[in-house]
Amino acid sequence: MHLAISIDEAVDLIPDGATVMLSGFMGVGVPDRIVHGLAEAGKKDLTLISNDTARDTTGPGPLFAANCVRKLICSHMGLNTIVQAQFASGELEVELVPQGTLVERIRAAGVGLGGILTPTGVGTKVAEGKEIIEVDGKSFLLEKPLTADFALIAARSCDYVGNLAYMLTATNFNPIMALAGNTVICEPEEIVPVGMIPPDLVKTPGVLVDHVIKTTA
Amino acid sequence: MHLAISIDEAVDLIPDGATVMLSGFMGVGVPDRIVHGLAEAGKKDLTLISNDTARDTTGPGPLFAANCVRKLICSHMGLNTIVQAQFASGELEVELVPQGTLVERIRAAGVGLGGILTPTGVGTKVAEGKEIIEVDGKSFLLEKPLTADFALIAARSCDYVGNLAYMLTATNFNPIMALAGNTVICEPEEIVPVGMIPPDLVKTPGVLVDHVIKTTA
Amino acid sequence: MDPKILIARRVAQEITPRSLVNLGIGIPTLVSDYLDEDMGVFFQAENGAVGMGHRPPEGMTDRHLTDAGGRFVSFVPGASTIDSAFSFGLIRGGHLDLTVLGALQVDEKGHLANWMIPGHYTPGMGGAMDLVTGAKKVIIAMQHTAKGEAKIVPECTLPLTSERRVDLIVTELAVMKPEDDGLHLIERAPNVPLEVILEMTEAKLIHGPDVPEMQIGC
Amino acid sequence: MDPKILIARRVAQEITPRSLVNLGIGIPTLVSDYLDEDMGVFFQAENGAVGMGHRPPEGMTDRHLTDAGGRFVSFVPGASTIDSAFSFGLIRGGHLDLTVLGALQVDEKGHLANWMIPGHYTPGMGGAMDLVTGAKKVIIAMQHTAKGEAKIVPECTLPLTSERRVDLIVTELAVMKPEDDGLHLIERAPNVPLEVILEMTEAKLIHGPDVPEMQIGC
Repeated sequence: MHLAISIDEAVDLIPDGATVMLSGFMGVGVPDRIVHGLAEAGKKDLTLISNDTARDTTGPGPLFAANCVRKLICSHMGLNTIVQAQFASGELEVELVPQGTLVERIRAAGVGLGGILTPTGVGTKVAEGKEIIEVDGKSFLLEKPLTADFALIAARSCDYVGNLAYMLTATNFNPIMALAGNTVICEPEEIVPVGMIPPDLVKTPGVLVDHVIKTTA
Repeated sequence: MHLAISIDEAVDLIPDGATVMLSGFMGVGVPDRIVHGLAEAGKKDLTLISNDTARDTTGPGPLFAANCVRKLICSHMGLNTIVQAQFASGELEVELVPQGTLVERIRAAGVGLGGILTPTGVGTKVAEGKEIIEVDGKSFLLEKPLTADFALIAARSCDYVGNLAYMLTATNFNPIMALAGNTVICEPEEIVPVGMIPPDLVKTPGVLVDHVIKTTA
Repeated sequence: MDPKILIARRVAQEITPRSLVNLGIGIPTLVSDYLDEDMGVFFQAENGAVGMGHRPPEGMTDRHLTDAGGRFVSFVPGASTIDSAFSFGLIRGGHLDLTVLGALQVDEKGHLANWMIPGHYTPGMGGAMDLVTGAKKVIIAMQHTAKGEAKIVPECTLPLTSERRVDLIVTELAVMKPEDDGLHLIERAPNVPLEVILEMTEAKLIHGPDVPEMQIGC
Repeated sequence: MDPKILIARRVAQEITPRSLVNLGIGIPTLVSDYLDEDMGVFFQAENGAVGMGHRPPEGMTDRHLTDAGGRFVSFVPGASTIDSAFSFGLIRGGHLDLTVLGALQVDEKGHLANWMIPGHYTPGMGGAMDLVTGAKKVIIAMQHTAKGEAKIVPECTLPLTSERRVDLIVTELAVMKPEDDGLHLIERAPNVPLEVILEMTEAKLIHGPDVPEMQIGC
């Protein structure tokens, strides 16, 4: 069982310099309130793991506008002009990871595997400096697990056990990041009584969730 | 869209000597009608990939009683006396795989990974003859993907697109095997019109399913 | 006919009934406009949508249902949503029947470069490397040249997207198919002479004396 | 007190509120009978059940809801079902707080052998190797000896289940904890003299002059 916490309490849990996974895809399925909270609190030197950087004011955008992020691990940062400028000036370090590799590296960390063996990136710049493993005559890149101090995720529904249900394409990275953060903080759209989410609708069992954020300030 | 086929038509698709994944866990979530169909048709020399062998008359049991299986890949065969006798006499070849490794090898085949790097089995008999991969100073077993000519799965609900929804612990290996069979045949408890399973309840998108079996003979 | 529409119509002919298809941004997106809805094609997006339909009208959008560009979409009957790991499981695992993508360069070996220009800002490969590596069939849909520069070259000078050979290249001038022995010119666009295609293409094109015209029945 | 119940009661003391726990077959299964339901412990099974409750009465069973042995169970409020890959993701990924398992042998290093006796029929390791390798905490709950044979030995002679050191061994005679320097005897069962424990144990046990008694307040 969880006593839901406020945005401020959640923000206080996250120190400067933390590695933070932030779910979402082009601003959809992002825990927006905690993003704004971190930006307003002026967090510094975060390492951010996120599929993309959405746009200047959406998704992880406010974190860049407030200069919270020192290093970014993502698959795409194309449409955020602040990210582009910070990268150009050298103040933002960026590691680009193919999207399928990114999500599978996060899953590997979450499910206790030593890494993944993927055909994606073999023979490209992505393979530089990485180990190639041959399996039955085929070459695969060994890509390492990707974990984080915090996973910040968004859900449609949550109960006080921390069980989560997602909605449509707002699902995306959420259930995977919920496996991989050392501390998992969820910002749900609604909190319902325990037992109200049918067992087969739960996509993330509450045992994975450390903190649930109140739906009201 | 799929025109549902009969049990006999499904059974006819599977030749002697085929490698067959059969879902289920101790007889729960097993496509029982097709199991009986294969047994009655007297299929020969199947390689069966199944978590366990349940009991003599449940789950995959009838396949052993009818001498359909030449090789078995499973994590547990403890409670089936026919399997025990066939293994003792040497007519059944058995490969034992730790359960978490079994399901993850099946998933790896289904999602196009070259294998898995698991800590399970390192330093045990399971590691014999297998490659050890070091990642950041930790040792992992390289376990190879496991695919099959056919995946035979059971679902609670199915529509004519082939979308599948499962119920409670009858879920188990079903959604994973649905990714990994070259031909996927589903035996649902009910077939509903297209659009009746909400998109977030679909655990196996119909694009993975090749054949749906009628709920009536 | 508008060159982009010509390309989209020709690519649409390659799509088979009931297949799972991923369309990249730009010209590839147009392809869905030229398909018969009765074909039962399911459009997939990297973000986990399986079965996208048209953009819904204003007032019927929902912020939980978007394509990989974050644009509102609708779902066709029988659609489903999956998480990102599952989505790339479909892509990498060979369950995606077709992806249609744009290109910066394609070469005689069928190698594709579409994610990076060294020295320029690189927004990121997104899902492109997984799509090209994993899809059952990869079709490149692009303009034949870019500002007069050849895009179909002997060997890509830009960083590759994958080692995998693409299956077909469709431009407003021609349809080309990379094979073991090189790049075959298999169709000309309507009324485009062979010489024009050869002049606009730096790669060596293998062709017979008569290259048939695309049949796009406008 | 029945030795099995003694063991189960002692193991129950190790379980923390709101933790995720997997109980093996045999004595471990009894542990749940000695827990306060208000603790909010969630019982997990390999087949994908998270939040199992008691066996339901006849007439209220459902064939879609079973434990890892295929026996009917119920669900507590807040329970959920996951697929087998997710279930072992929880186990291997360190999300399972505790597993309680039986043993054939445990040794001074805390190594466990519980799946195979060479020359005998081996039913299979099932989920045991993943559980022992992945769970945050592993407790062995077993009778101290088997038909007079020592089960706590200097070094396992049977094939190991994992290289991982188990965290605690609870028998009807004693509680032992493997550490870097060897196997520590930390508690005696009520009224069991130290000498009896030492005599029944082939492994070397490290202990002080006074070994405290289990506090199980019957």
